[in-house]
Amino acid sequence: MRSTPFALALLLSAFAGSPLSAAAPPPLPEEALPAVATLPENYPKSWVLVHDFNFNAILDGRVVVVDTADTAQPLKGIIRTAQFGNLLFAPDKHEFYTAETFYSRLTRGERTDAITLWDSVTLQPKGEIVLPGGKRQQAVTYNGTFQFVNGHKWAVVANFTPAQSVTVVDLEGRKVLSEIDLPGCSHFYPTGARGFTTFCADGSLTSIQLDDKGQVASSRTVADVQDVENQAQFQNAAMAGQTAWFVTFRGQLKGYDLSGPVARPLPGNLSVGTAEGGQPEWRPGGWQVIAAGPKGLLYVLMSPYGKEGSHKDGGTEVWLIDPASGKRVSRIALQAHSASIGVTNETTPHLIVTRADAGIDVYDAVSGAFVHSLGNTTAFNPILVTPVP
Amino acid sequence: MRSTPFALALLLSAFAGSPLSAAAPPPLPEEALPAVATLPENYPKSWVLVHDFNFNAILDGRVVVVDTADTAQPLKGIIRTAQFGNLLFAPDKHEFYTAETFYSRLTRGERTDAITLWDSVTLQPKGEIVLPGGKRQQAVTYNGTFQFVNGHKWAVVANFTPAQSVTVVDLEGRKVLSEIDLPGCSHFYPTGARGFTTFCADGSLTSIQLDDKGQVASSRTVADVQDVENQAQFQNAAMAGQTAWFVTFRGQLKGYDLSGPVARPLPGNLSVGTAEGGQPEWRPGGWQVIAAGPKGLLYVLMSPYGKEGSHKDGGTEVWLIDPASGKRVSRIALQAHSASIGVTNETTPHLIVTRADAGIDVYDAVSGAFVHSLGNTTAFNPILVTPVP
Amino acid sequence: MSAFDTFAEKLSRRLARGTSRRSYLAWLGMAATGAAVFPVLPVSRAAAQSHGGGAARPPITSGNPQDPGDRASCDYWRYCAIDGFLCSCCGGTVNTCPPGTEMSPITWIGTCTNPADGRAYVISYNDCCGVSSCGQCLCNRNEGDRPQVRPQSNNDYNWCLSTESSIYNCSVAAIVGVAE
Amino acid sequence: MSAFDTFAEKLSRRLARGTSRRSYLAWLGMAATGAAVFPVLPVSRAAAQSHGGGAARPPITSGNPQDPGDRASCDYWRYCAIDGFLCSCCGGTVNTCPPGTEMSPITWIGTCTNPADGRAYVISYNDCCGVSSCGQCLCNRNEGDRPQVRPQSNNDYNWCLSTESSIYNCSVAAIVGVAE
Repeated sequence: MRSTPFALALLLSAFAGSPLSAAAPPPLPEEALPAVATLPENYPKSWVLVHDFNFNAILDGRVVVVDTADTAQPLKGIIRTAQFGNLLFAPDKHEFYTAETFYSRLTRGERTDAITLWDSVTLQPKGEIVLPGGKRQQAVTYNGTFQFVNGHKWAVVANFTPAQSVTVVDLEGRKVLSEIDLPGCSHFYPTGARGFTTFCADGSLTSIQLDDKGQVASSRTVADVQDVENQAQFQNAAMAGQTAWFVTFRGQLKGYDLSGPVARPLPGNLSVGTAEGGQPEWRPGGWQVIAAGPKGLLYVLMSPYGKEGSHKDGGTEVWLIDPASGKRVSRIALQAHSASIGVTNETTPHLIVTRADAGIDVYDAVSGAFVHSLGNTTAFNPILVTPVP
Repeated sequence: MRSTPFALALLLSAFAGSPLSAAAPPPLPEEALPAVATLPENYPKSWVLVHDFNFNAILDGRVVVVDTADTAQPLKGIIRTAQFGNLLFAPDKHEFYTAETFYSRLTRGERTDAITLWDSVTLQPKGEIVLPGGKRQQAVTYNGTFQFVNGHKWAVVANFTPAQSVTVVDLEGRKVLSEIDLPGCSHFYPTGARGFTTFCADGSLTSIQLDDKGQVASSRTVADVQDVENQAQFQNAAMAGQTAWFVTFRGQLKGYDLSGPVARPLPGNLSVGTAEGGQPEWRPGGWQVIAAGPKGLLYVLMSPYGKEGSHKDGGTEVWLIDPASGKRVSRIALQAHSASIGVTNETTPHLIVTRADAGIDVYDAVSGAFVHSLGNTTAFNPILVTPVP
Repeated sequence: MSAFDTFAEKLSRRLARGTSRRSYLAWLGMAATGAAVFPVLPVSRAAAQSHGGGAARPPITSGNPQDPGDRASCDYWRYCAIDGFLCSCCGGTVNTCPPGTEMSPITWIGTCTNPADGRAYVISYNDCCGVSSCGQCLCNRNEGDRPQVRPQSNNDYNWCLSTESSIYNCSVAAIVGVAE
Repeated sequence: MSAFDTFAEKLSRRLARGTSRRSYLAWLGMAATGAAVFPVLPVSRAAAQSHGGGAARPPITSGNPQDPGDRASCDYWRYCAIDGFLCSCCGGTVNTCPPGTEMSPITWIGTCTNPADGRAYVISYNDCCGVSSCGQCLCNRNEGDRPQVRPQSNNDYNWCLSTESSIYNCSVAAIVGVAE
């Protein structure tokens, strides 16, 4: 028995010196073809969806499925989101939905706007709903321009020609239900049983509930929820249950309870607080600058170079605020200048940060400790991070 | 009169200190909108067409029009060449032609192969010829897969399914004329009055002349013009008048007179020669490794790391060979590891070199002196350089 | 806002295709065209790197001391609220689209201070459309930029809208007046 | 060539969709499918850089000492004649296409020497199709590559051919036998 290691060593050495000698092992086996990978029915909670804006070929945008725990093979799959496209994920139905725009000759010719349904296990398309009118809003990727309503049964798609409206789509029935004019209002957040809230240019919000045909059943406006000129809300919200949290350009935190038919602004004067060292001051900065984390904490990406016009310049720290106590509980110094953040729903949650140089870094969301970097291995321009629910 | 400079200085200083004072100059004028640039009817001979393969979005390939003399604004325009597309330029007709492939849903759906006609002054499309069968050859960009025949009146497009054939297109009549099966043969070079030559897998070439309907009028095979296994020709040819020059993997130079109905291999045993310092030996290396320059000289991109499999690895020198004397007349040491070359038709011709890092460098084609670099200002993956005729 | 309105109207007349302007919301929501506004693309200027490969680009200047700066640089004064590829690097100029594109008839407008004469100029950031991403000189600055809830103050929209194709190529920065 | 022919035939049988093979030229020119061959993409490995942004990728290994090396590295032994994005970096593996793609049924075949057992293996470089460029781990090596005049020995073709879509995503490198 003791001789086994020696025999093995002899075999390996014979092998290296004279590989095709009688002592050589059998050749590596033939591998089965064709073979195409699939993804798990239920994605692990270390996975996130990263929207790749792909600046250098915007018409070829994509969302990449990323395992933030796997530094060797973080990229798990690619989902097309063409020409300023958007994506939604319904894990309960194992489906993705993309809202996209196509031209018959890539850059010219006939325009088609459509929602494509994708199987989340195979990433193969399984259906399409054509959107009429060639009016789908195209913009740098926000999460408020394509949203679920009515659970995961329906969706709303923003239109902008620049006339503003919303198209209501029945994802299960694979048909367009209605188009609702919303002059002066933009971005949508699921609200109540079958509705959404949208924010308007005059500083108000409007909550709309739909009937079972997708028509407006009720519409209610709440005035003066934001000061767009001086304290505008970043439009990418952090969802904590049915509460939407926004941070403003100068660091106020604004919560809206969306569980009822009408959005209810939460009382209180929350803010991210201030700090020394600003040049001239600390402000939120980046693209997706707020995320909801464990224990109700809010994470905000902050820049020390805050001033008028700095709001998309990225940040260097993430500040954690407990909206229950109104206190800032910690500050996380980032490894690099960063643009967007998200927090995973793992048992040990992680803060996922997209860097200005397009790398992706992973931190312990509680301690703030740097865990590892995925480097630039998944996306050309990672602009939104959506953790698996 | 002597006081004028002082007055000017006073004015400027008043200006800086109190810009809106009475002494301030009138404001900058309003600028006319809309405004779209056009290109000259006849492109200057410092201009080249650079094919940008765009690896990171191959479906969004393009050709960029580049002024190699303009380091500030070298990029003059972009012409779409989608999905392994190809481009031809007819300066006499002020037209470009692109052979492309499109899908109705960017990456999926219905496939359309088409030739698009573009105005070379406006870069606007002016017509389209749909190619039947969805069989257009897709490959890394070569100049032999889409070629003129019959002057600039017709073109041939390579097909590969992998069945090999060629589609003959009447560019002026905007219609497909014929499809000719060419099993075992690939790439086309205009030959005689209305024909082309193609090279075949058994080492032969075939020259075909077409009748006025685009059908085969004559076909003639010349056997054993190349040893594909041991001395294969790089397939991107250098055209010197109606002579096509090829260099082989190990540095032979092979000329073919294409002025008559059948290609005539030129006699002689030309080569690029040898040199010290090879590891193990100097060989041609890169993508477009040969170009025709002034006084009948041939320019060949050379690598000191030549061996089996090195032929696409790029090179570090350009060697100039005079096929008339059979002598190598000089060696140009390049600034950087480079992939493709071209020589302009300027009065003072320039050698244009695309670098492995995607920059573009300009040299004096006669002296070999480095002139300037355009940097990485025009293309993501510059793969072919076509100087304006 | 009054300077904006004045110039929005002037621009509207210059580019006019009709459409009366009833109220703020109606204009925002329903104008088929108008003095509306904006180009494309976000995030930090740190991301606007070139890909390596050789020499720096020499400056592109106006030759007029009253309009100083390098038009290929994101720091040029007119770009204070731009978002996208600079047309000066793409075959166009600071106020001309590249060949092969179509200029968007309606745009986002910024107000930028010219360091040479100290004036605040109204700058129209028209998108050039119908050719894919230029890929050169990406620049994003946001002085006066506000979220999409106020469209005319937001540069994240793709304003290739009333054009034949909505494919985005690059953005110009044209002087359309002085903010009074 | 004899080893190639043997394995081309084996592969042909495994992936078979019919089509008899009459002569060399007929096969090259007319096979609707067959043991044909090749992926995509040229030029030097020096161009296959990443875009910066953080840590190096840790190696992806087989765990089998007889199949050594990093499958995310262009230097891995099986990649001796590959041309394209490595599927190991794209959601697939060394011999599996990423989710959402379709594997090309016919491929370019290379012969690569395994440094662990010294054997020359026949490697099938199947393209994965229907999703746009992966953009990760670009790799081009050309041992045994010949110009397109000999299709079965050329890796510049896009062999997304008998697939529903010809859009190229990445390439695998699967062992299909030992060169005898």
